[in-house]
Amino acid sequence: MQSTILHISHAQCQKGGEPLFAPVDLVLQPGEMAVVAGNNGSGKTTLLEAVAGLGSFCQGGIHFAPDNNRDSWLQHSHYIGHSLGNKASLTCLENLHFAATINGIRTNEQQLSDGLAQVGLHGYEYHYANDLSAGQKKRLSLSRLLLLNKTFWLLDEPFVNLDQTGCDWLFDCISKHISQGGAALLTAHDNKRIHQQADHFIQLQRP
Amino acid sequence: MQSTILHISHAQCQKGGEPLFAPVDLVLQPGEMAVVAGNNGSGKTTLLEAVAGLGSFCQGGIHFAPDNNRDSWLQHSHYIGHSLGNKASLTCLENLHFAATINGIRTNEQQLSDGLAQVGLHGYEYHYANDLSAGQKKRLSLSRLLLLNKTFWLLDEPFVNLDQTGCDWLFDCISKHISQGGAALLTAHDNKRIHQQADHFIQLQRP
Amino acid sequence: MNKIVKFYHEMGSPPSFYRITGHWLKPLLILALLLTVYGLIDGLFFAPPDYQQGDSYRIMFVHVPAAWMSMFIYFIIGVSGIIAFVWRMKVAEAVMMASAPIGALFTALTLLTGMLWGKPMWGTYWDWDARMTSELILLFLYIGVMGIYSAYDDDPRKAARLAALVAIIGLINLPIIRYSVEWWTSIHQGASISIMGGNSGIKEWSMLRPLLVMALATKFYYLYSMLHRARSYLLRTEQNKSWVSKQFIEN
Amino acid sequence: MRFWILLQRDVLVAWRKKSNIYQPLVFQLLIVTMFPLGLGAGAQTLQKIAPAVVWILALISTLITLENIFKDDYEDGSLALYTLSGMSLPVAVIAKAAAHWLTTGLPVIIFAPVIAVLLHLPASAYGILMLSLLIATPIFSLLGTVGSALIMNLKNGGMLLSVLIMPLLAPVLIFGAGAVLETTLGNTPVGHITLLAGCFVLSLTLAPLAAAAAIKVNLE
Amino acid sequence: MRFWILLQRDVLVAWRKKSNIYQPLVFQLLIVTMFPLGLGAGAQTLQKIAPAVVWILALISTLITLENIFKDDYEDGSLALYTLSGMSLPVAVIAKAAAHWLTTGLPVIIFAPVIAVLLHLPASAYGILMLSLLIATPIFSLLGTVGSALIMNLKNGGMLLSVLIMPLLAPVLIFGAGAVLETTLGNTPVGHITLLAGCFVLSLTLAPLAAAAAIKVNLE
Ligand code: HEM
Ligand SMILES: Nc1ncnc2c1ncn2[C@@H]1O[C@H](COP(=O)(O)OP(=O)(O)OP(=O)(O)O)[C@@H](O)[C@H]1O
Ligand SMILES: Nc1ncnc2c1ncn2[C@@H]1O[C@H](COP(=O)(O)OP(=O)(O)OP(=O)(O)O)[C@@H](O)[C@H]1O
Ligand SMILES: [Mg+2]
Ligand SMILES: [Mg+2]
Repeated sequence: MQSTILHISHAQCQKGGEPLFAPVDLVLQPGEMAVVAGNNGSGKTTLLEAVAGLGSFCQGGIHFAPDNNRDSWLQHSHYIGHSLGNKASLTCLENLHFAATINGIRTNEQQLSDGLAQVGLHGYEYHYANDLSAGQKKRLSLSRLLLLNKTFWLLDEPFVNLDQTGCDWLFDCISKHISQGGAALLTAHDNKRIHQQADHFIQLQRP
Repeated sequence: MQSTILHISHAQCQKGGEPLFAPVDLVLQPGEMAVVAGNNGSGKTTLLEAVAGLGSFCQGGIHFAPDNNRDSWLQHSHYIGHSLGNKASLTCLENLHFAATINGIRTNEQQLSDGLAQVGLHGYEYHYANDLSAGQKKRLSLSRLLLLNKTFWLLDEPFVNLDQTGCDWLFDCISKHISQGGAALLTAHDNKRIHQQADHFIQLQRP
Repeated sequence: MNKIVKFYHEMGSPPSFYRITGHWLKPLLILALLLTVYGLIDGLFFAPPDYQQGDSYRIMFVHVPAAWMSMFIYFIIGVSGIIAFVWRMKVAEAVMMASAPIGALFTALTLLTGMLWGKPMWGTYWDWDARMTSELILLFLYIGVMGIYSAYDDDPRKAARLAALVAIIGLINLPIIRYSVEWWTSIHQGASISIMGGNSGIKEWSMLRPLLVMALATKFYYLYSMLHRARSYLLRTEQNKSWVSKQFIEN
Repeated sequence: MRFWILLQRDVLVAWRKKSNIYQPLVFQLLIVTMFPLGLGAGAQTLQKIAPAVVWILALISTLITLENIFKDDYEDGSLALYTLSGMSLPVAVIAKAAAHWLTTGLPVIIFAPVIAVLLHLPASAYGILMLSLLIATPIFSLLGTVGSALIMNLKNGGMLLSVLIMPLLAPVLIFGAGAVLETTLGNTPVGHITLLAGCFVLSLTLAPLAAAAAIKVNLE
Repeated sequence: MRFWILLQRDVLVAWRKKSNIYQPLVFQLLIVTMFPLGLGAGAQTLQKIAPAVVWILALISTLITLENIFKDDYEDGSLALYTLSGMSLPVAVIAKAAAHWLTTGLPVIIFAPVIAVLLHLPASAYGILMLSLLIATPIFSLLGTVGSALIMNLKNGGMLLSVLIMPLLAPVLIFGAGAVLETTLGNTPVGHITLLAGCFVLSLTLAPLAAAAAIKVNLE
């Protein structure tokens, strides 16, 4: 993993013409975790999407060191939002295979099966994503994180729909990623533990 | 509220031809709350949908005292599942108005606004449901509960996507409903508090 | 030269565009009205009847200027679309979206008057000749631009950018349509449409005069209506900028 | 009351996206334009095929809107709201069909003369064209609810739906286009119109029951 | 590699729902059978309109599948997967268009002779019918990606899409149906085919750029 650094400087997003939150600043380095908090509707999702590259800022913006290159940022980050990015009519294995290949990673079936087993989807390799339960769908999308080996994880409510073991696993997984020099920017209403672990804590406030 | 009683006797649901969980028994009376727990994919959603009337049992079934009449059960129950039942292109007010009227309840605009204000959607009366954040959408669907005045609440992961205040409010709201002679059957991975409060606790197990 | 550059820059910024064009509205409207009244009276009462078509040709004084405008305005939309898309100029967006309904209106008017004219001339309201068909497709292009804009009404900036994209695509496509349709009918049809054989038919000054006056009148009307719409478009999309609130305090 | 609120909601939803209402018309216009483009022929041939084309267009442009009658409601969960409200299902189906007709059938009827002019349909046939469409479009909507209910939980059911209900619609098309054709030929269309009316009565009584049954099965 | 995996995935998704592939054909078949029903006419008229009808059917049946090229991906979030993977957007667009062509255009071409027989198209025109469809269906798919990218986050964009791309398709239709028509009349179709090929080259170069621009704007 490379030493890219994410600078969010004085950034604001808007919806329907009005800024959602007071300007946000953050410098996120590999090895750090940042949590974005705020009430429902305070703009967490909007902010995360803009950082990921799926939206835009109305004020300020983001900057990636060393070179402010969008492509290299895309190569180092992975976003999992409210819509999970699974194709309903593909099997779990096929979904994961696609995600890996489109990100330029060659895998064999064994690696993919292992990836699924890690998120508790052992035995579901040939199930269609459509036939999974809510929590299993979430697990399938989270399995991408481990395989893709990106530095920056942008996770919008990753704990939602996971059961107790699932939450614990994800928590450990994120901690391990951070300790290995990864970085994460996430939101989580339902997991106070991760709020305490965060190196940076961004509370979105009314502008 | 009437003294209907829900009997679930030796019930099993299936997906893809195989029973999902060991037979379940439950007698739920007004004034009681039951929590269904289980790992991701253990069949909680499937069970709740079958109880609500959106699915079927492969073994055993449900029975409503005093008269085993589907219509009277429908009149006394309300289900909120993973898909929330909001029409994206209607405003919050219109969504709530529709839900009330289709359930045979006459309301005026003031009552509807109050209903929205109770779930923290004051000021969003004329916003389209589509333009709400994930938590706000959840709140909109929860606002139906208060207005419809049904005895049995069937809630699938109602705490998901709600912020801290939202969770507290919903917790109080359910407690109050129970203490006033209502009944609730729900699932909640993310709220251990409500597990402790439950009168009945159903742990779904492999068959 | 400096003045022109300055003017250009001023027209590019919404507040000064709003301020400057505010002075133009009234004269434009008056000119348009006067010319229309004159053109219509001249065309309907003073121009001599056509030796072939009698009086029914007088519909030409509406039809032909409207037809010219329908194409002219699409050109404007395409050009401002390019400016809006490449340089993200708000004023260009405003001009583009303000022009679209007017252009669609003129296109519809052309079609309508053409149809009304076609009945006495060819005994049918509609025939699939090259001009008519390409005019109809032009109407679709207008509807496309307006449709995509109104579909994204919750985000005007995005809507305008997408509409600009559609307008640009249409601009590239317009000559292709024109050519292909012309070529298509010229194979299988011919005689029945030679009536519309270009300006060569109108030689008399007393016939040409009202036509030119009406052409001028429609231009002025377009300018008036477009500026009017563009101004309110800017007010709407910039409503929380300070210059807009100042505008309201002044009035 | 429940009937009205459901009807009202559906019309409102369609109205919100006005494009839903005017775009079937533009779509018709488009295909009408394509015919001469593809034909490359004069008024002669056009006039001959006009009754068939007007009718097939009305059919296609309602056909492509049928899929979503129940599908949208199923996906966003609002189908559960009215099926679990204790409301009589056939009544709900009629409300849905009525809303669908108001937002697609009616515009098609109002717009039909324009299409007829473009295709050189003789003016004498306009009246009967409108009348036959007036009887037939509600049939499309009613039968459409049956098809839509059958496919509501399929991801890509649109085509399947066409296949399911086309055979049901074939008689309607034959009688309807037949009525117009007879008129253009100078014969009386009464027979065809009567048969059309019969189809209407039949579908009004049976379609809601069939659609309700389909919904019940799909929710089981 | 990225190009291939995207293409492969899309073909696989379409293949999973085989109905996606065979139902456009059934749809065509149905409308073709409706034509004689609505016409009430003999082989004479049919033969005249055959080139136009075959072509318009091919067009309509691709038209109604265009909407979902990007919409599905947008809704389930998998669009983010490939737009944020750093893959070149125009390349992604070409992959999507290729997959769309393989799953809708190709079946239509293979099926065209059946429709042609049903409509009494002279056998001499079959070859040129297939050839013209072979050049034109990729154009539909390419232009379709532009339209689909423009409307991907609209709830009911299908109709708007038809309006947007119909003007683009008109020349294709004129040249394509024209080629077939010329052949049935005994003339050479070379001119039409050349122009069609020109349209193909033009859309292959411009459409991916336009679609990529639309996606970018939509994700802003
Ligand atoms: C719906 C039917 C019609 C449509 C859509 C239509 C469309 C047009 C258009 C687009 C033009 C501008 C051409 C150009 O400047 O390049 C035009 C011009 C003209 N039209 Fe029509 N037209 C229709 C019917 C008629 C009829 C029935 C007549 C008279 C017999 C007519 C006579 C003319 C004349 C004299 C011009 C001016 C020619 C010129 O300046 O080049 N049009 N029309
Ligand atoms: N298209 C839109 N038009 C207007 N307002 C919108 C639109 N989309 C979202 N909003 C508003 O933007 C705000 C922020 O939404 P966002 O989804 O970012 O919130 P969030 O912080 O993620 O909330 P949650 O905790 O509920 O997920 C909300 O108040 C919402 O009402
Ligand atoms: N159509 C289907 N075909 C086969 N299996 C299915 C189908 N739909 C769901 N399943 C399986 O049924 C099981 C139960 O699903 P259900 O949604 O009821 O789980 P759940 O307990 O609600 O889980 P979660 O906590 O993740 O919401 C899952 O293991 C899932 O894989
Ligand atoms: Mg959110
Ligand atoms: Mg569940």
